[in-house]
Amino acid sequence: MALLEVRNLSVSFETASGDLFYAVRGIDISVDVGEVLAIVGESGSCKSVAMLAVMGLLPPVAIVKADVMRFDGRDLLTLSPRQRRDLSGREMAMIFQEPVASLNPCFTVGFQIEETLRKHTDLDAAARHQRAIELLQAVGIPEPERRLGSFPHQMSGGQCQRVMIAIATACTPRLLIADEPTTALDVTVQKQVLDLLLRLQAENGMALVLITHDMGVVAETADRVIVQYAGRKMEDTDVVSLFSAPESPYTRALLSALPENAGSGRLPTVSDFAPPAEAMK
Amino acid sequence: MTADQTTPVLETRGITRDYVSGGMFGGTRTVRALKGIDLKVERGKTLAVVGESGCGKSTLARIIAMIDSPTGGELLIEGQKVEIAKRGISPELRRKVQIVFQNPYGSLNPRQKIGDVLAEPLKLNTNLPDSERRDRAMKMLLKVGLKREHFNRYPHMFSGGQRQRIAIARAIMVQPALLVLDEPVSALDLSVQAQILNLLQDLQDEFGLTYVFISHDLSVVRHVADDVMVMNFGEAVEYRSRDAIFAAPEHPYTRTLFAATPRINVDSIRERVARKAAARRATGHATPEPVST
Amino acid sequence: MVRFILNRLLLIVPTFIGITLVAFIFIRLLPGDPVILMAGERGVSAERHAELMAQFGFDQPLWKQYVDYVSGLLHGNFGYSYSTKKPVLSEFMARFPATLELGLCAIVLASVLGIAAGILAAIRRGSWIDQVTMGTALVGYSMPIFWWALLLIILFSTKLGWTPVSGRIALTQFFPSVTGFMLIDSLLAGKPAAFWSAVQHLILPTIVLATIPLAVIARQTRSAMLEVLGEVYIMTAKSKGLTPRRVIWLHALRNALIPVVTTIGLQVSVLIGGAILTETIFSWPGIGKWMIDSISRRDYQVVQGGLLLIAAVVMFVNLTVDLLYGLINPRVRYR
Amino acid sequence: MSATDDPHLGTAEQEPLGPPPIAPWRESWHYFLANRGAVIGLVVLALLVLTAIFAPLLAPHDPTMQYRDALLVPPAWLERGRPEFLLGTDALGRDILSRLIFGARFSLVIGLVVVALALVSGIFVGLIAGYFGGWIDSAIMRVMDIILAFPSLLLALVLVAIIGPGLFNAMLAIAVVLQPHFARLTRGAVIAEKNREYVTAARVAGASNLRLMVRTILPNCLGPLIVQATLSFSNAILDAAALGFLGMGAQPPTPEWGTMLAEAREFITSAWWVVTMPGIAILITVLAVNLIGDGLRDTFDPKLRRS
Repeated sequence: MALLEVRNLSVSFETASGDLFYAVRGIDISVDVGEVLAIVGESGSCKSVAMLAVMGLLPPVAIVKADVMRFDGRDLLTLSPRQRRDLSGREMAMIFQEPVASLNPCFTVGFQIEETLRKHTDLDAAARHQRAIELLQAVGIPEPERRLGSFPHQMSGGQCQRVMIAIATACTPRLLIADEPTTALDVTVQKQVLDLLLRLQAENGMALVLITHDMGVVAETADRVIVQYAGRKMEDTDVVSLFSAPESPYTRALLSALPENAGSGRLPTVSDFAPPAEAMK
Repeated sequence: MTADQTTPVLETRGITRDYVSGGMFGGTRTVRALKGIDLKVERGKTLAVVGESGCGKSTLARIIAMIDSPTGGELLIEGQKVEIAKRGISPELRRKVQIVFQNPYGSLNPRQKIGDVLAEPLKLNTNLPDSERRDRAMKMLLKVGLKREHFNRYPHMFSGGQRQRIAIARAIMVQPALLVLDEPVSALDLSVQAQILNLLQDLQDEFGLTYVFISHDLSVVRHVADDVMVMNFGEAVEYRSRDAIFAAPEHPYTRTLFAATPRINVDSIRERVARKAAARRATGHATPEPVST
Repeated sequence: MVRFILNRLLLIVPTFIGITLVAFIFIRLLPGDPVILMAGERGVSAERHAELMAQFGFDQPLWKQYVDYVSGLLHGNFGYSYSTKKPVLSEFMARFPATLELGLCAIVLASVLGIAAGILAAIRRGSWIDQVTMGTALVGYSMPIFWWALLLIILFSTKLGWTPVSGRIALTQFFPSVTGFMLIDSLLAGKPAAFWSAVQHLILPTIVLATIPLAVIARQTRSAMLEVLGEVYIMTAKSKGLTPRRVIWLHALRNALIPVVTTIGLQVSVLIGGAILTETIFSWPGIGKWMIDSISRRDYQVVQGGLLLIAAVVMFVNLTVDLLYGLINPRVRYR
Repeated sequence: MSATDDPHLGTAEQEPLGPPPIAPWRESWHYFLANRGAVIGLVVLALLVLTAIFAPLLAPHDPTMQYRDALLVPPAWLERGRPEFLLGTDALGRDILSRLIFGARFSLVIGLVVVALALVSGIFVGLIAGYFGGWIDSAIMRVMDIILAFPSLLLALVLVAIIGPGLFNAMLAIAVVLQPHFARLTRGAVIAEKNREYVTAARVAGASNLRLMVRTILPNCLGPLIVQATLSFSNAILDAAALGFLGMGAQPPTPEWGTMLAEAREFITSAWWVVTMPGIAILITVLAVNLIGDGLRDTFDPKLRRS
């Protein structure tokens, strides 16, 4: 049985004119234990909306509908808010695109890590502190003991993302959702962060959902890939067939637009396939 | 000015740039953002400058575009020495180098219609009558792939890719010799990125433009560049032809950079997936239990 | 942090010089020369005029007069009142506690109620609570407080007879002045009746004076909260599974308070302006009434000295708020 | 490739969670009209403007005419009220309604003149400070700090004490006091804008300093300035009324609302309407302007608009 199973998910927002705008429409997603799933899409594809719905982080105005939304056998749609809160942070966790903005500027890194532990574990203060040090060590932050007292603005973007990973993995969740975790980072730092995520994923056997726009990141990390376009699923396949034999025309167009696939000639563009991607509103 | 074919369009000799921070209390601190950059770009060629954030590539771009002045060293445009500090810049010199920025949302004046965005450089640099300026602006608009009806619209009505087309059109309105492209496709989606790269290539072929292309993305650099300069901490650690540098990167930093860049290669993906499967079998659990602490 | 404090202190120097210049120039801008102003209606003979000009140093070159003026200030000489002949500084000190007591009550009321209302409106955004709170705040913000004071007097003093119309305390109450605060002194003297009288006298002026700051603080708190609630770190906090209460009252409020503190600091200047009106209407024996009386009495030495002292108080408060801002904002504290 | 036919492939540019684009004037106007409070404020203000313009036609009586047989007549709907004096009369037998109608002229002119003075000088000073920076900026901003160190009403009072009481002097004094707010706001906006890439692009295209300041940067700073202008408009009305109330603004028998209140103070126990009516007029006017100001702020501030 899949760890996370979502069937026929639609998320819509009421627009100013009273119509519904569908951010995602009729999406099925399943994630297995120990799997790395990448959700790929360009801007406007609403690729993170489904996972935000799973985490219950969409704004209250969002209208979420699904036939099934199950995590580890529990029906997320019928859980009380309290039960949802018990799950998130402990069994499923999420990290975001802007590492510095993801951390509260007013609290120390240590406080923010230990807060999760206090919420979800029975550890006492000393044990929490000890665990926080271990976590910072595990995500590769030097001098963890000293760093616990630091504020987010005193750290680099890469370090902040490591801290976020430490917070997210504090209770060894079974599902980690990473929303463009390396987009704001330099390539060398990106590699370190991705390696870290994959290592933790393998060590803890957790499922990892990686939301990204970067085909390179997909190629280096994913087991399975969902391609999303304008709120719809275009393709759901394993990573090898995605790159060797893409089925959907959109995926094919996307891959052919990669500069590395074109040598020095002209690049085929997606507009050859889709309605003008830059159509006027 | 004699800008014959043999004079490089752009040449810098030992360009340095210092930033002084602090003051009042705690003393001043000088940071050298550029540590002596030498480069030379021939007409019609593209030099790509690669590096990570803070390596000084944008500082270099601004100096070449004569927005900031260097602390030391020489900047020559078509063989002519640029001395902002001493003599200021003549309009003629200013016209020769134009720049396109990374952020398509910040580079157009929100209160200016597209037609005016394009006509403004002509108004500032030529004595053409109004109608002629509008004519040329319209022609340029069409050339970069936009439509007649876009002429009187405001920037917010355009997508990122369209804005970048407009920014490029504005830059080449005054027929510059050199175009500095500061991460021109980094903010764009893959599909739009391809369109813009194609456009830049077409324009280069048509007008014989010379490009300095600043980027952090090696796959894009590989696609566009003739020569590549890799920068790290304000230094040019490697500066060679594209083919040479991609065939055999010499400097350790270049190698680190190359190694960190994700590769899309079906064989290596297969290998990775197989490795993972093997590792799982080895540890003996196909569906591992969560490690509890 | 040390550098931050030093920077702030250094910025004060030019401002302070500027303020003394303003005060210095003020008297010289008045029509007629200072001696004639001092003499007022009575007039003065030519010799006496010259004598006085020399005595006060008005015949010196301007820069010399300014230097003398500033050195006088530094020695605590803020001039003498024309009408009472007492030093301006001691008159100021005698009245300052009254204004301070009123101002403190008002700012505390405004901050507590304003922050609470702002938070409530922000977390119930769009609901009737939000609309009523913000509607009320807008009315308060638009209120001509001198009229508001009159209305309250009509209602509570004349019609209902609940509160006294003027003064700080009933004339029948006597106790030694220790701190200058009636609320504290009456308790120190062990006179609950006097304390009650002081409270009754304080209520209306406090409400009047707090009205505009209350509205401003409520509006600022709401918008700061709304902005903070949209930040990514709030998402992080929610994704940790924290309760909404903890997310709002700890994670959001801690950040939203940073701009609110600045706003509260800025209200001090507004408060002193309001004190002029409030004290006039309620015959509150504080700085505001003193200034108004002096202006209408043309007691310009008092106006000059008072202007300077009030500006100094405002600057001192602003400095305190700046430092407090640095203290509660880690991005300033640990750079 | 046949996906073009897929009816569900919308445009890739829709981003419901992203920030909306910066609104141009027309779009702002639509957004403004969607704000109920702002529209109410606008309607009230329009009525007030009409009232001020057509005061001689609307007012039932001459505002300075003293009816000796009708001192302190209560409003018409009360006992002893007289239908010809709808809102009653004051202690000198003048019709309160007529005085209020003429008073609208003063309040609106005060608001306009003060804002015009403060806005123009503030923009000028702030533009120079923000654009050139360095010591020019420091010097200008220190001067603004000095003005701001004095409570505004006190400074206005003292200024009036120097130049003499009266409506015009009061307006000048209030303009001086409000001006630093415009200067600071302009400076901040200019500093934020001047390093934006479109400004650099214009400079690279050859625009002069003056052109950059006035044509390129300034139009993009106008949003917050317009909001500040409306808020200052209401502040000016309040301050002028306060000065009038303290006897330092318009002088009797001018039917300025604050001055009317000052004259009415002694009748606080005997004739409440003399006190109440001018205050209501001030409150309504200020409230209307502030409603407009809030609407404009929501319109121009995309951060608050995101919901």
